[in-house]
Amino acid sequence: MSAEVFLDARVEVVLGGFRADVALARGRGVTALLGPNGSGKTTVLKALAGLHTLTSGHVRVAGRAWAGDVRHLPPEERAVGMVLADPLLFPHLSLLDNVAFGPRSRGMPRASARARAAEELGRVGLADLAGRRPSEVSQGQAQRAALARALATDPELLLLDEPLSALDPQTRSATRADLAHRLREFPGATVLVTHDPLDALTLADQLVFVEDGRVVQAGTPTEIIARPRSRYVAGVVGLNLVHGTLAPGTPATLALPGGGELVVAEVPAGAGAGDELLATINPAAVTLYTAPPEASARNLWQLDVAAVTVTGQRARVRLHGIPGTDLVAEVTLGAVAQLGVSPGARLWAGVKATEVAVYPA
Amino acid sequence: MSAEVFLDARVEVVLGGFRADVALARGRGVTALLGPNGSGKTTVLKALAGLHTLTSGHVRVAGRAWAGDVRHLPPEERAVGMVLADPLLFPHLSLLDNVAFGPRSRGMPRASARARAAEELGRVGLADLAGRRPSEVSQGQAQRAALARALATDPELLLLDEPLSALDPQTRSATRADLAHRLREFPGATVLVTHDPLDALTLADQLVFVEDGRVVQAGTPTEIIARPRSRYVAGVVGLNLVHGTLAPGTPATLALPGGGELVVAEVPAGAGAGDELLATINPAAVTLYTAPPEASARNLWQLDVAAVTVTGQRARVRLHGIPGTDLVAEVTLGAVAQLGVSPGARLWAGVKATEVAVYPA
Amino acid sequence: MTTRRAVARLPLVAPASVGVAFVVLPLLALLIRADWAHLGTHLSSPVVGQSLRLSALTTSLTMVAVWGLGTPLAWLLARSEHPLTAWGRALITVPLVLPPVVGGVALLMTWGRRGVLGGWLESTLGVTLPFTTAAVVMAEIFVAMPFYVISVEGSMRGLDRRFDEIAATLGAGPVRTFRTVVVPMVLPGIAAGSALAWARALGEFGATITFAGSFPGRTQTAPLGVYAALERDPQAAIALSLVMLLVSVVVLGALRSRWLR
Amino acid sequence: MTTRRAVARLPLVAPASVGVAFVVLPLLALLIRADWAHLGTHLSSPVVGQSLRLSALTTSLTMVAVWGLGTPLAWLLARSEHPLTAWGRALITVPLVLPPVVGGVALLMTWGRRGVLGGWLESTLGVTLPFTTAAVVMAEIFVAMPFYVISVEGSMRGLDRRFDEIAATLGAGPVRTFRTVVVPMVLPGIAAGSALAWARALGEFGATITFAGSFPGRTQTAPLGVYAALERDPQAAIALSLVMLLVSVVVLGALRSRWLR
Amino acid sequence: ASSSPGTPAGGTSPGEAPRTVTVLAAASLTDVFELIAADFEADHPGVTVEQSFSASSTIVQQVNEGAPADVVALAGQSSLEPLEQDRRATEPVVFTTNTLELAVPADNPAGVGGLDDLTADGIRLVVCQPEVPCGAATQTLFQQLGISPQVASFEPDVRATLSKVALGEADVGVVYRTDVAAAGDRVVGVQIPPADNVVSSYPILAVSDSPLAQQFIDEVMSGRGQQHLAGAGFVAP
Ligand SMILES: Nc1ncnc2c1ncn2[C@@H]1O[C@H](COP(=O)(O)OP(=O)(O)OP(=O)(O)O)[C@@H](O)[C@H]1O
Ligand SMILES: Nc1ncnc2c1ncn2[C@@H]1O[C@H](COP(=O)(O)OP(=O)(O)OP(=O)(O)O)[C@@H](O)[C@H]1O
Ligand SMILES: [Mg+2]
Ligand SMILES: [Mg+2]
Repeated sequence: MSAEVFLDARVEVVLGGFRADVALARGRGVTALLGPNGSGKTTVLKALAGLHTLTSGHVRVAGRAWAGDVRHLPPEERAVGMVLADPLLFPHLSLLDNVAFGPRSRGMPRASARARAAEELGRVGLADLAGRRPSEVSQGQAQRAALARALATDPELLLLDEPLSALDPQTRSATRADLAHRLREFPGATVLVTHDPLDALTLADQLVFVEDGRVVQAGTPTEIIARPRSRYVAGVVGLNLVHGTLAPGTPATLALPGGGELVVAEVPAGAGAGDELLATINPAAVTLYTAPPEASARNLWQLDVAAVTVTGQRARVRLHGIPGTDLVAEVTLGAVAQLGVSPGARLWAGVKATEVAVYPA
Repeated sequence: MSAEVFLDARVEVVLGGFRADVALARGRGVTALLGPNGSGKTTVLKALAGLHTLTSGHVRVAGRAWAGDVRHLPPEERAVGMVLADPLLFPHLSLLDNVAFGPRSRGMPRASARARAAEELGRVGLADLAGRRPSEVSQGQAQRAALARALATDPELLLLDEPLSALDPQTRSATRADLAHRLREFPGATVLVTHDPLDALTLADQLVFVEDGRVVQAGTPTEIIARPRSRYVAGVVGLNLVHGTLAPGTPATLALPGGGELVVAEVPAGAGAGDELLATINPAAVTLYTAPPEASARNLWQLDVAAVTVTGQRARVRLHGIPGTDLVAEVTLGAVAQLGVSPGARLWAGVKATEVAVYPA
Repeated sequence: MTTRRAVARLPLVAPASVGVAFVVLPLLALLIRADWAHLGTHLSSPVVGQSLRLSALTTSLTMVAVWGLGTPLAWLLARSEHPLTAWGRALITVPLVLPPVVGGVALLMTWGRRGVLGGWLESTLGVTLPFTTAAVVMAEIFVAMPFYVISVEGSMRGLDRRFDEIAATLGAGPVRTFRTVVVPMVLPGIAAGSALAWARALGEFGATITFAGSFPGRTQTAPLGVYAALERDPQAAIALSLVMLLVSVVVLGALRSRWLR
Repeated sequence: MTTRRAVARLPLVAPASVGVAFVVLPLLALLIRADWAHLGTHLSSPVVGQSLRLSALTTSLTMVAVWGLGTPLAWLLARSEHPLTAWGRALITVPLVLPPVVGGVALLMTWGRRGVLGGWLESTLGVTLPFTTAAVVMAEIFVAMPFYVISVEGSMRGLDRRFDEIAATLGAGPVRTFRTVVVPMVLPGIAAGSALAWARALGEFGATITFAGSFPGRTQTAPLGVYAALERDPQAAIALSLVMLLVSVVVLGALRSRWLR
Repeated sequence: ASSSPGTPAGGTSPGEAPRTVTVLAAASLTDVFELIAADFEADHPGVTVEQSFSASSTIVQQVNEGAPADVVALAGQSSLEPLEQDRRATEPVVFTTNTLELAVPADNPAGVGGLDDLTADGIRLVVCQPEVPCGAATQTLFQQLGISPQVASFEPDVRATLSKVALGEADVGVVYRTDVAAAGDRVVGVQIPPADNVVSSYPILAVSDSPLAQQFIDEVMSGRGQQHLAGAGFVAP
């Protein structure tokens, strides 16, 4: 992964009432693009592919101008590969012919195109199924074939729009491994749109978060896990995020915008009263009680249960009531039954000051 | 919830190559029907509704015969209400007219039917949206309207086929609360098909598990959480399940069918060598290592990572390699990064004998 | 770039343009050659009003019959899993191919006084069908219904079966379900099928003149009027055709914009 | 219970049965009244073979033209977002309503010796179209293409746009995408549209007789043959019609079972 | 000659006096029969004449299948043959005759001046198909003359033949004299010498027992009727 800028783009696109304006300057390697529904991720990808015309901005890949002030290469003239959530394999072609479609379209003779396709199918472990129709393979296999198809044209830019989201959890996991493996070999730049933090953390070198058509945070996975800068980003990495103003005096306390406060154990070096700070709380560090406890937790609120979700023997409980923010707590299934955690219930939630991580806003 | 038998059914249905044969004898209240995909849950529900004709068996509700040897009431003559995963509201009717459809079809005059519909909509919190078309409300609201529609005919039997599965997690949680609330008021019997353990645990008095068209386990949620009797049931309640034969000697050891063994701390009173036993292991009690540890875990295997899924800051790791079974471990996201847990990796997994719960098969 | 793009699309645009031209040029020629100066005179002839009124009447009755008979038929075909259904569907398609004049002969053979059913009709009910306005309507139903049934059955087959099932659990029998759920839900398909069937009925000539004759005011519909006028007064025939075109473009256009996607 | 169920469905089954009977009875009457004893004689007349061969030839050529021109047209209509598209679509529908004889007149006014384009064609290229087999094909295209375009456009509009987009990112320009992705994916719709269009072309009479005349072996297609025979020998006409029906049931049946759902 | 739509046809119902008489006539009789019907209605107050004009063969087919008609007037004796005996209520009588004429476009671009030009090179000739009366007469004409000219098209009826000429697609067509007259200034007639010409007889007969049927036939045969026919170019038998 070289450091020189390989993908240099600023795409401004207006679609009806929506406007995206996103700049990306990246070397080779994988960039994950994350953001809430409707934030413009697909729009950016389509603009890079040439499926949307830029309102302004430019796209330059490997030093070649794909789009700019007077230039708009149609998609078929860009060295691009695209995979969407649906495999969208052409149903009338075998997997082999699906993968050979790109090379054929770019002028390769039939025999070489098919040889190339067979090679790509082999790389994603589908050599045996080359002759099958898309309807005769599983969804995971279809998605791997779609990846092979996108890569068979030797694109310089690979665009993946939630490539794993339509797969059931088991298949997703296996396909993620194949994808990771194949991406490691891919020499160009990849932009990967995803909602799944695991995709982002395991596949990408760099994360870019967009909200409402704008970039809100970008950085390596480690940077982002440690210091999410928006509610959405914090949600992706599974943390509670609180925005507050450092109050004067001790213990160090953040004044929350809605009127509450949060006692913290330490503040960033050099922070003074009145500074805007961000604080994260691990959901597992939130303790729930039916009655106010005599405990060491410095922060204690009475809150309403808004929602409960369960994975395995663990439940994530979304609580309402701290002005301006929701708090997520993670408890065992046993605790759910014992505390009577169900939407509408009123509970006490405690957080030790030492469990709050604080950094500048 | 009275104890007398209100719903008494044995439905045998043959569909192409598939055959379901399920008996239910239940009082009023909610029965959850769980099972893997294709196990016949929907088939049973449709048979109860009269949408499939019984090959043999009978359906009696509130002492009235709906189906039997010579009798097959068509659905429109059964006092039944049905809600599927899709709301399936009639798109050309307002919510009010959707809900009034049942009473009207059963002969109620228009004005009373609409009054009744307005009342039902009010009960699910949709009084304000009565005039809207289905396309103008959110999915969660549509599903609540579908519930109101099913209940507006005062059914004796309410059939819910994964009523929450098509909703996104947040909406699902809110809708689950409405459903729970409304079911508490419902005087008849409810059969609820679901894949979601939380639905089963929070909404049902009784769980019935079917696999391949047969009942494999039935009981109250507490009984089932404590002693799942099949791999699927264990999966629903988030536990690892192992089937083994008690080996002679100490420490107490289960011989696993594939050839491995599992050391346990205690065995059920009266169990002797050669007895078939079931054992559960909480995924959180499984520890992962990159190298064989010097630790107290009596059970230690070298296993391959098959799949990883993440919720919040916790990952569930599916491991391959104990003959005849997969083992799920639950670890933190930090551990995932630190141990390099990704599909294909080889790890050591340890389980303390004291963490294994054993009961007769 | 735009020109390059246009060149790339030429192999599509060129044949499509030829296709449009092929259909539109003759219509333009009709317009150009129409005797605009005397259009008023041509159209004020009583034959024009009479035959247009009769066409309006008969095609309306035809559509009522096609809706009443064809919609349940389409629904039963759409939901039937009987192996004979495919045959039923094929039989319904046949009148599409029959030369209309032969269709008229077949209708005479069925409903004429010596026809398979007509004789019985006359002896028991005293009803004779040929040469009546009813015969015109029957001829139009015969040629138009297949278009309707084939088109509507297609949309009905696309209707999610679970809607029927839900309606049944709510207490609606087959007829109520059909009336209150199926028909409202496939209205766009019904509109499309109606447009095709109505257009076919409006243009119907051969079966009508054979089965119903050409009696002004009773069986002489607009196409028969056009045919009759073509010899003596071709300009009147063209004027009448233009009116038919105008009416149908308006009717179809209104339908399309309201119902068709 | 079964009888109760049957009674409940009666209001659907009864009109549907009437509908089927209405279409099928005349066909049965044709079969009953056919002169089976002399069928061989009727069919062995050279006119029969000649006109059937000509119909086979002209409808085949028509389908080639309809495919070649109509498919790109349907695709452009399906994907166009231009406000004029709705107008284009309405114009294409018009020949459905035009009485075929008037359609023939319109074709003469366009391509005839004194037609808008025909005069120019004759003076520069020395080509005269009326009275030729080419004119038969043109008349058939004129009446049949609208059925094809309307039907195929419907299926094409149902095609997921993302397939076009994926094909473009793979390097396929508009024409290649049309050829290798769109057409193969809407083949069932193309088959259905082809069935309608072919049936219409096979039954075409009025426009053909007006634009192309009737000359055995050159412009006298099967329906024209039927019409001619009808004058002197109705039994021969019916025999020829039955052959047309048989051919079309076989062709449509084969298409239906292979392509239509 | 009209009535409100939906009135059932037929003057044959026994008991009451018939109010309508239904006449099926060959298309070439359209104008004349409308005049005759007007006279008839004037003389028979309260009686309506219903007329349908189509090809002679269609008329015969309709009557054979029992369509409710009272009077049938056909072009050409041969058209009568398929009319089943038991449909005939009276013996057919020939009420008029017609002869052939050449029709050329108003500007006569090919300069057709007579029968000789039919065989000239490059002349586009259209005739009626041999199955219909005018076509049969045309074939007889060609046989009598001993010529077999190149024909561009055998049209299904006079109307189609004439419209080819009127639109200028054909240089010449062989049609009935009366059709040339009816077409007005859109075509010009070129006479065929009486010696060469073929005479077609027009038979009329009743196909119901209605007294009005015979009365209508009488009207056609009357001096007034024959005068109308002569005015349109027909020749009394
Ligand atoms: N063709 C269009 N016309 C008008 N608005 C559009 C169009 N396509 C998308 N939008 C709007 O643009 C915004 C961004 O859409 P986009 O699909 O890029 O979001 P996204 O980030 O990919 O969301 P998701 O996570 O749901 O896929 C949305 O508000 C959407 O409604
Ligand atoms: N109409 C049918 N004809 C033949 N087989 C059918 C039919 N309907 C369902 N089946 C089969 O019956 C079995 C049970 O299907 P059913 O829909 O009842 O399963 P389910 O438990 O509801 O599954 P899921 O959780 O996926 O909804 C499946 O194997 C299915 O393929
Ligand atoms: Mg998107
Ligand atoms: Mg199911």
